Order: sequence, then C-alpha cells, then structure tokens
Amino acid sequence: MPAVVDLDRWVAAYGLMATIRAFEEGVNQLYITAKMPGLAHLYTGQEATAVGVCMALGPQDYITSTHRGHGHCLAKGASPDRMFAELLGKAAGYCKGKGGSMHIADPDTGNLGANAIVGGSAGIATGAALSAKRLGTDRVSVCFFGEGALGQGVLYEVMNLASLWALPVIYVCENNLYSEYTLYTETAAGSLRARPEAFGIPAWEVDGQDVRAVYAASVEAVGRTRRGEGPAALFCNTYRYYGHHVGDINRAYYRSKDEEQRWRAERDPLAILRRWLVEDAGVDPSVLDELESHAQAKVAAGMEFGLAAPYPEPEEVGRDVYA
Amino acid sequence: MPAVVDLDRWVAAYGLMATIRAFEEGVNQLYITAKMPGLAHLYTGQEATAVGVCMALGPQDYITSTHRGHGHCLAKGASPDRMFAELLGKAAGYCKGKGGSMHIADPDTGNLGANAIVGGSAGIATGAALSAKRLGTDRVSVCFFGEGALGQGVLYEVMNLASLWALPVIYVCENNLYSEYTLYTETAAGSLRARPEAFGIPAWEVDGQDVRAVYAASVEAVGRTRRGEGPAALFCNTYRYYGHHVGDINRAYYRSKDEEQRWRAERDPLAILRRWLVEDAGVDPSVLDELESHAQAKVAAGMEFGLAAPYPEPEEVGRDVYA
Amino acid sequence: MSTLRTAAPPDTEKAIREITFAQAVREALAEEMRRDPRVIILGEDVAEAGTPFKVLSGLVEEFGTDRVIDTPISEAGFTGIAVGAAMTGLRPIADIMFGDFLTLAMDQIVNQAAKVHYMSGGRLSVPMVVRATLGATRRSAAQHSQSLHAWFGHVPGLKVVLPSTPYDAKGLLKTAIRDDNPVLFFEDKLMFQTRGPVPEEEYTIPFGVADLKREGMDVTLVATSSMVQVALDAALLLEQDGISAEVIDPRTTVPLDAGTIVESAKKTGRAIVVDEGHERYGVTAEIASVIAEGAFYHLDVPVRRLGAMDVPVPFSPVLEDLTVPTPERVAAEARALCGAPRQREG
Amino acid sequence: MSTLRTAAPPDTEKAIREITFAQAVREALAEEMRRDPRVIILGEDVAEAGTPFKVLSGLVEEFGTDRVIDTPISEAGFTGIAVGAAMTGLRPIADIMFGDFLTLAMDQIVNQAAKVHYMSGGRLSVPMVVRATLGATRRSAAQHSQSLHAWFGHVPGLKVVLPSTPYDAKGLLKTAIRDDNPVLFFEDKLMFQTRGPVPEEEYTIPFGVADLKREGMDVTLVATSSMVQVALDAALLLEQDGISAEVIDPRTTVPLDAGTIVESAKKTGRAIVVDEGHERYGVTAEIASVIAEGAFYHLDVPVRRLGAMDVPVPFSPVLEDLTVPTPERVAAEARALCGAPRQREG
Ligand SMILES: Cc1ncc(C[n+]2csc(CCOP(=O)(O)OP(=O)(O)O)c2C)c(N)n1
Ligand SMILES: Cc1ncc(C[n+]2csc(CCOP(=O)(O)OP(=O)(O)O)c2C)c(N)n1
Ligand SMILES: [Mg+2]
Ligand SMILES: [Mg+2]
Repeated sequence: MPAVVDLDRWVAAYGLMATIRAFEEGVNQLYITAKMPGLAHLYTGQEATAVGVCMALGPQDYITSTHRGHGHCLAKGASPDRMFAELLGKAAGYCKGKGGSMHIADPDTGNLGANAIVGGSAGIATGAALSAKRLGTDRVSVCFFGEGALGQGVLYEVMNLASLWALPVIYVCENNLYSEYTLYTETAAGSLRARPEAFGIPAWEVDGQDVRAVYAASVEAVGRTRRGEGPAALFCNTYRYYGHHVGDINRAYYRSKDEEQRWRAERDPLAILRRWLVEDAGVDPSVLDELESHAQAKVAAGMEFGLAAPYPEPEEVGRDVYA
Repeated sequence: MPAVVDLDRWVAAYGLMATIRAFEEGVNQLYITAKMPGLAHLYTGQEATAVGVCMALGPQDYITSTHRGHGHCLAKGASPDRMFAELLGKAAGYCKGKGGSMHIADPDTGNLGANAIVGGSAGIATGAALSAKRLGTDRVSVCFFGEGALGQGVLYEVMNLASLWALPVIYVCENNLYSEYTLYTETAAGSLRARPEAFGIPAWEVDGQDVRAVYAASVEAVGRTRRGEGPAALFCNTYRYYGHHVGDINRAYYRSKDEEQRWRAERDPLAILRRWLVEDAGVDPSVLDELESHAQAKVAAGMEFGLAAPYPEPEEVGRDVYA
Repeated sequence: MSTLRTAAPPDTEKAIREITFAQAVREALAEEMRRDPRVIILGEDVAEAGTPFKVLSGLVEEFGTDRVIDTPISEAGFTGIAVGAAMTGLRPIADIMFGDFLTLAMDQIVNQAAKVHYMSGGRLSVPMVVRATLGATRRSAAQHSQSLHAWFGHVPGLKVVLPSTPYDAKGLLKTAIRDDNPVLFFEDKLMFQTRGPVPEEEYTIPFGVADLKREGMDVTLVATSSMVQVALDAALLLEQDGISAEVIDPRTTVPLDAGTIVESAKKTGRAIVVDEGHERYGVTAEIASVIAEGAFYHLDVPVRRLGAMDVPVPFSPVLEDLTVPTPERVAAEARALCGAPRQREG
Repeated sequence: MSTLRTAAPPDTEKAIREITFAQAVREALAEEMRRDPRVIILGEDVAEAGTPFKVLSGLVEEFGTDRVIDTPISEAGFTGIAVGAAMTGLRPIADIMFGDFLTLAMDQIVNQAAKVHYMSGGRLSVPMVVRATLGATRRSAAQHSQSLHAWFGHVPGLKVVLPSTPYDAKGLLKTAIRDDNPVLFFEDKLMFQTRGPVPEEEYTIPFGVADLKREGMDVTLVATSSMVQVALDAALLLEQDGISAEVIDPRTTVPLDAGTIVESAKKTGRAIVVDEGHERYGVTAEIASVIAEGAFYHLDVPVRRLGAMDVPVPFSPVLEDLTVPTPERVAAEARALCGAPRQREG
C-alpha cells in the first residue's frame, strides 16, 4: 500500500538525516577536543540534499563527492564507524586512513570518493556514466558539487561531452550560498541553471531544505537519465550551518549571525520533515525522537570504534602507490 | 557626407579582404613549392570576419588571434612583408622568426599574438581588457577563436569573470563548421550562443560572409563594451576554403567537394561585397579590379622581401628567453 | 644479462618483417582491443581522421565509434572522463595529440589519476593509458614541440614509457594497456614513419627493463625516445675515432632500470645522458645523479648531460636545429670525455 | 664571498625587529603596491578574507577591491587573465592558494606566460608573479600537500623562488614583483607563523644568489624552502657528534647559484641535497648532478639526495610524518657520509 511504503521511506529519511547531523556534531567535537588531525568541512544544514538525492538511487549507482562529503558518504550507505576511523587516520578507515575526510571513498556503496579539488570529480562522475553506458548496465552516476565549482571550466567540458553522448550522469549543485568566505553572487555571473541548459542539459531547481522536494526532482532526473535520455542537472538551494571548515569560527565578516539563525530556525531540513511527518502524516513524535537517539547512539559507538582503532603500520606508507 | 564616407570604407574593406586572400594564396604557394618551414592554417574564405570586426576597432584596441591568424593580423594593420618574413623564420619577421605562423604578434597594431593552443588566448584577451579598465583607457579587447574552442573550459571561466567585472572584451567565435576534421555538431551540444548568454553576456549571430553584417554587429558590440556596459559575444558563420592546414588535401572523408564548391560559388565574402559595391553602390568594377591587382602586387613584393631576408644569427636562439 | 636479452627481438630463422613505428602502435592497440572489449580510445579526431598523424587509421572501421571515440577539444574533460571510466570497469586510452596539451589535463592526471589508488587505500584503481607525443624540429614552434615527460616521473602513482623503436613501441604499449595503473606513453612525432623489425607473434615488453641498444667499452650513452637514434648515430661517428660507445635505452623512466644503467657506467667509467626534454630539472638530471651515486667509485670523469637547450622551441629552422642534441654534439662530448682529440672543424 | 654577505640581514647596532613570514610577505606586497600602482593581486578569497592563511589580511583595506581582487574558483581563468594583464601594462600577482592547484593553470603558466616573450621575439613581456604554497605534514592529504616547484624549473622563461626565512621572503618577493618575467614564488604553508629578523629599511634580494645559512667544514647541506630549517636543525645534531655542517640555501632554483653550491661541496668534499618535493625527477636530482659534475674531483663520497618519499601524501599522521625529511634523517645521512658511527636507536 503506497501510502505506508511512502511513510516508511520518510521516517527512514528522517533517521538518516539525524545520523548525518549527529555524525557532524561528533566530528566537530573531535576537532574541538583536538582528537582529529587536520580540518573537516561539515555538512550540517544540507542533510536533505544528500539524502533526497541518494534515496532516488540504487546501491549499484555511483556518486562522486566533495570536500564536504560526509553527508553524501552516509546517505549512500557508508557506516559511521569506518568513517570515523578514516577521519582519524586509522587502519580500519574506509581508505586505511590514507585518504581522510577529503578523500573518503567506499566503492562497495558506489561512492567513488570525495575530492579536495573543487570541480575535480566532474570528470570522474561523467566517466563512470560512460562506463555504465558502454558496459550496458543501467547504473546512473551522480556528481555532487558546491556552487563554487561552477567557476571551474572542466565542469562545462564534461557537461558538453555528457550531453553529446547522452551519458547517464546527474550534476547536483548544492548552492549553500558561499564558497569559502564569498557569496555566490560575487563569483557567478548570469544564471546558474542556464549553464547546463546551454549545453542541452535540462535543469531542476529545488528547495534543498525540503527532502521531499529534493527526492521528487531526483526521481524525475534519475528516471529520465536511466531511461537513456541523457544527463540532467539539479540545483539544490541550501545552507551550511557551520563555518567553511571546523576552524572557521568568526564568520561575521562574510555572513551575519542573524542570517545563520534564520536558516537554523526557519529552514532546518530535519524540522521541516518532522513537521510534515507529525502534522500531515500523523507520525507519533516519539518515533522520531527514538530515531534521533538511535542515530546518536550509533554515531557515539562509531566514534568509540574510530578512537580505539589502531593506526596503520609504518610499512603502509609505501603500499597502494601502484596497483 | 556619410554615404561617401561609407563608400570609401567599403572600398577599403574590399582591398583589405583582397590582400588577405592574396596573402594566403601566397602562403599556399610557399608551402607547395617547399619554401616554407612547417605548416600553415589558411584564412581564405573567412576574410569578412577579421575585416568586419577590425574595422570596428581603433588602432589602440587589442586583439588575440589563433593558429588561423594571418587574416586577423593583416586586418589589424600588420604588413605582408614582415609577416612573410616571420612565416619563413627570418630575422626581419615580426617576432624575429621565433614565433612563426602560429605565434605572429604585432604589439604596434594591438595584436597580442596568435596562439597555437585552442582557446589559449581567451585569458590573455580578457586580461588585456582588465588592463584597459584598471588603467582607465577606453581600449577594448577582441578574442578571436574558432568554434572548436567552445570545447575548452577556460573560455567559460574567463567569460564568467569578464561578465562579473564588466570587462571591455568581445568574444568573437568564427564558426567555420569544422574543427580539424570534425563537424561542429559532433563536438558542441546544445546552443552555441546560449553559452555566453548563460554568463550574462549578450551574443550576436551574423552572416560571417557578409562583411557589412559583421561590421554592423561589431559596431554595436564594441560600442556597448567601450561604454563600459561589459563584454559581448559575436558568432560569425563562415567557412574555410582550404584544408585545416595547407597539408590537408584529401578532405572527402569529412566534407564534400560539392559543399566546398557551393560556399565558394554562393557565399564568397569578396564576391558578396563586390556585388553590393557594384550593383547597389554604383562603384566601377575597374576600381575593385585595381584594388585586387594592387593587393597582389603588395603581397608579391612582401613575399620577395621575406624570401630574400636573412635568417637570424645563431646567437638569437638564446636571446629573449628572459626580459 | 638476461634482462637485456628479453628486450631484443626474439632470435628467429625467418626474417622478421619491418613495419613503421606508427603501424606498431596501431597493431598494439588493435590487438589489445580485440583481446579486451573494455579497452576504448578517447581523443580529438581519433576516429575517421585516425589522428593528424594517421597513427590510428583503420581502428574505427574495426572497432566502431563506441570504442574509438572522437571528443571535442577538451583535454581536461576527456582525460577526466577516462579516469572515471577506468575506475569503473573500462580501460581507456586518452589520446593527447601534442604533448604540449598535457598542460591542460594536469589536474586530472596528477591530482586524480595518480592518487586515486593510494587515497582510497587501494580500493579503487585507474587502469588507463595517456598516449602523448614529444619532440621538436618539426617547425611547429614553442607550443607544439615540447617534451614534457620529466614532469610525470616526478609524480608517484604514474608510470612513464618512452619507446624508441617500432619493436619497443608495440611491446611496451601492450604492457601499458594491461597495466592497472595510469601510464604516460610518449611517442616521438618524428619517429612515426621509422621502420623496424617487429615479429608477427604476440609479445610484450616488461616495464623497468632497460635495453642494450649497442654494446661498447669506452663510454656509456644513456638515451631516451628520440635521442636513442641520435646516440646510435653518435656511436658510429665515435667508432671512426676508435671509441667504442655503449648505448642504453631505459625505455621506461618510471620504473627506472637503475641497475643496468649503473652497471654499464661502472664498466665504461664514462657516461653521457641524452634526452630531448629541457636539460634543467629534467630527465638527464635524475639519471645523471643515479649514475653519479651508483657508479661513483668507477667513474673516470663526471657524468655529462645533454638535454634540449633551455629555451622555448623557436620556429626558425636555423634556430630550432640548435636546440636539440645531434649525433655530432653527442660524439664531441664523448670524445672530450674519452680525452680523444676533437675532430677538426668542417 | 661578497655575494653571500649581501644575503644576510645588514649588520646594524640597533636590534632588528622580528616579524612572521606571513607579515614579511604582506609587507613586501604592501610596499610594492604603494610604490607601483600597476601591481594588483588576483585570487580566491584574497580580499576581505585575506586568504585562508590570512597572509593578505589588511591589504584590501588599504588598496581596495580594484587592486586586491577576489576571483571565482577559476585557477586557469584568473591566471590567464593575469598573463594578459601583464602583457598590457599591469603587474599582476596571481594567488594560487595551494600549490596543488597549479595543475589547473599549467597551460597558462607554461604555454603562455613562459613563452610569450620568446615567441614574440622579445616584443611582449609578462611581468607577473604566481604566489603559490608548498609543504606537507599539515594533515591535508594528497591534494593539498604537494611541493611541485621542480616542474617550473624545467620550463625556460620562468623563474622559481623558494624563500626560507621572513627576511628572504620579503626581499625576494619585492625582487619578484619588479622582475619583468613570470616568477613562481613558493611559500611553505607551515612557515607562515615563523618569526625572524626583518629590518625596517627597504631592501631587495637578487635572484641567483645562494645564501650561506650556516658555515661548516665537514659536509655541505644544500636545502630549499621548508628544508632549510630541517638542515639547520640537523647541523645542530651533527655538532654534538663533532661534525661541522655547512648549510646553503639556493633561494632561487632558477636562476641557480651553481657556483656557490659547488664551491662549498669542493670545500667539504661531501654533500646532501634536501628538498620537500618528491625525490624522483625533482630538485634534488638537478642540484645533485650539478654538484657531482662541478665538484667531481673534490668529492670524497657520492652526493646524497633527500626529497619527499615517492608516494602521494597520506592523510594519517603516522604515515605522513614518514614522507618528509627530518633533522634526524638528514643528520643520519650526514654521519654516514662522514663515516661517523650512527647514533644508537632511542
Ligand atoms: C581547485 C581548487 N581551488 C580552490 C580550492 C580551495 N577551496 C576548498 S573548498 C572551496 C570553496 C568551495 O565552495 P563550494 O564549491 O560552494 O563548496 P562548499 O564549500 O560551499 O560546500 C575552495 C575555494 C580547492 N579545494 N580546489
Ligand atoms: C588545446 C589544443 N588541443 C588541440 C589542438 C590541435 N588543433 C589545432 S587546430 C584544431 C581545431 C580548431 O578548430 P577551431 O577552433 O574551430 O578553429 P579552426 O581551425 O576551424 O579555425 C585542433 C584540434 C590545439 N592546437 N590545442
Ligand atoms: Mg558553496
Ligand atoms: Mg572551426
């Protein structure tokens, strides 16, 4: 009975978004308590995008991710324990600790990797779509990127190619308004969605804080693409709650506390979904509370695992340079 | 009296187009007779574009050119003798013979250089526009490129920047249908003019074989740009009569003799201008015939100069590496 | 040394047919594409045109446009697509028409292809080949004449191949295509029409095995790609002066067969390294320092380096010809090392 | 040698103030921007943010957004614009946040900026500076930790600067901005907060003049950028073993002060070259071969090279720390060269 199926789906989506939220809180704690090497770029506030898009994908579908990639990684099916291990540089990490936050990859769940080069994964995602087409699988490939990547020419090179060859790739732009410390209007001229459209790629623009809207658009885009009708583009309007990275504490010079507050108060993706589940779908709030505490518990356990896990052996430094 | 002024302008334009035509015939002869080192990419057939655009520019304005750059170079004011010397690797060449056909530059006439990297001069032209704006001159900068350069991402990077900063640069795309041996529809998805437009850059599309149409659009684009209203784009539909380069003799596998014949017979830029001058503007054909023989004589003399000119001294090889 | 013997064309009674370097490359591609349907080619004008050098002529007719794929002028784009395709089940060959255009794909090659295997802890790999060209003296000027292979030797995760004969080209390219790592394969534009013996039978040539192109006693000439023939011609000139030159071709600069190179230098006590890349911070520096360290106690004279002159490649033939090592210059350097009198001018 | 003396902070009675490497860079930029209105800065988050490293903080307040210009994330685009601006009357400084991103601008730097002057027969020039960073051990992993300066030394037409102290950074950057050629200026990310003496008075430091950072008799340590302090620390360790190490900092790898380096090696008879770029086909190869050739008859032992390990930079701290030369490793190599017993472990 679809209605129920649907309900389960949205309840599960809530749990997944809560897990991402809890995971990033954990990462921030690790940073603040100086337990994590280096920096990390938190996904908090953008949960609905990763979850809404990945809900429309199958486990065999591919994604490529960014420096702000923990949400994509979890949404595609990775588990917090090995992710924490990776962020902490431990041997049990998804990449043996060699990649870290900016390079987490998990081929088993179709995640071809985060990328520390802005726009750097556009070619990889498009190439994965070429493989899908040549090998005759029905896989689709999703390229997640921030609006800052719209400055990189390679994005347009591969959009042109994907359109020419009708490749099953979907370009998902998460417009969280800022690239580092600069508002997107200062770095992007003209119209964002006109760019893929200029290459003959249809584009959808959605409220990135409403997971149901993101999912609906993704289903359309994925369906079209999987049917062999060529690439699609999706623009999700969203916001990052924290700084560009965990160390970006004083942000007043590029955005106001008030702006941050308004997004948290009025546009929070979990609150928006919760309201709909409770008020429109009649879900008992306690169900959602339970999902949240479950998410927190899972994340806490994952962090424990990561902290307790051993570092790689020194010999590992010379391994995996060549296959 | 404008009408007359206009007439002089078009008669002069005819002479310039005839000079470019004659120059390229000369280059082809040098190749066929094995007197020229390397290869050259002939501009024959596209004369109306370089001439129509450069007529709308002042001597102080900048252009950047391409591997198919002889026409741009002449249209901006360079003279055949030193150009031939350059193509022949002689010390008297515009670049002391160090640049050759693909790198001819003549700062005195505002030509910042041909470029052997497709799309390679987009940054240079845009940077020259930045200089004009910062230094408060009213110079504009024109970036000539073939439609093949639309495949290069850097073009979109600089279009975005030029639009954001309202730089006085005009992107002139000469669509001669082919990039090397491939029809543009096989390498360009979507709409060509939608690309600059996506970055907020207005675009004109004109018949590149009609120098008056090219000029009219250029005057509009240049005027707007010089007034500080930002960059513009111009798409000129044209055709190259010869092969991709002088050595590209057997072309049947990528375009038909019939197609070539039709362009030469029906769409020749000199014939189109001549018809208008004679039939609509009442110019005596002998005037134009004289311009042609004068052009041929100038080119012949220039070739003589180039052939007779000495090669650079061996010490030159180590000079000009650093300023 | 057996390592060296593996490199020479197999001894056989019946005369070995001669084909051009371009044909050898084409045969390697065709054989591997027949053997493995996952192998595809991406590049500008690679299909009907068979590239401006006609190296690929005929491949699209056999394998179709699904596997021999024309791209727009988008070096970064199609190289990046090749990386992603390699990570997901294909074995792409990206065709970079002129090595100079590698500058446009450096992020894809260096930050992506070279590092994916390591960054993923070995869980992903990038079995791709980047075919590119090198070499000057074609009157193509500064942006179409560079030999940039040294850069890639500096990047862990990449392998770098520099064939100098049709035989080596075929055997090394087949190995490159079967390798599970990103391999940069450089072809000398001027060598495409060079003919040489290439057996009909299937063979491959392992990476990291230098080839003894000529045996000698007095001086070791280590030469790569286009410079191997220059070194062999120099050896003939030296023979007339009674100087016996040994010519060693590393064939791959990564991995580098340091052992064979150093052993030869120990034997002769004199070494010259010749490479068409610019001399400064180039391949000659690495190999010369490997020799200087490894053969330190056996060298009679300092190792000499001969790379391309450190100037952008000029168009004018009279200047361009001064920038690349010639047999005469190599021979002159060798005579100087051997203390033999330099030949009289003219 | 007088060339060396010019490099040291001028002898003066009053104590010289100490400022950080970042402040020294900022001062150089501010002074040159005041002196010459044609100097502009282009880059990502260079204005209000003053770059993620805060090196440029305050400049936009003084010079405005017309001269300190934020760009989109378009390394190729804004570097290309800098090239064109430099050809037409401005003196741009392109800010490449992480040296790893130079891979995106290689065509603009190598095919355009480096060659315009030569290709135009000297009629055009490109007076621009590319400021970039290098250095690992910041836990930034493989795409934010590379030291790619060796590549640019291989490209004629470019100059390459590697300051190792606040004093050198200021003097060399002012020289770079006044140079009429494209200059690659590399700053070690870990050095930004390092303090050192920098006089108030105006000064510049010429390119191609190595600096004697420490005088010694037994072994020459040639070190660049981040490795200069490593070499100095190694020298202290060696002192305890009675080994006197000389530390030479080339400061610019193009032009390279081969004379000073070779003279030192002749004096000590032993040399180690230390650079944070990967060892293979890197800066250590060029300098080691220059020494091996120039000091051939004076060397007691082979020249040793110490570069970064030839692996992509791993994220995990326990692995990353193994990839970069340390004072202990440099000292151990030096002891080996000097035949002194290695220190007992632990
Ligand atoms: C090629 C490149 N240039 C610059 C950077 C430095 N950098 C890291 S993240 C970032 C901003 C990215 O903004 P956006 O794409 O909108 O993603 P967001 O951080 O907002 O998620 C920049 C400039 C980089 N990593 N790669
Ligand atoms: C970056 C780069 N890639 C490839 C080439 C080889 N190439 C030279 S001209 C050309 C075709 C250019 O076509 P177009 O831009 O339409 O100019 P046209 O030749 O038609 O005038 C190509 C692919 C090049 N010079 N530069
Ligand atoms: Mg953003
Ligand atoms: Mg064309």
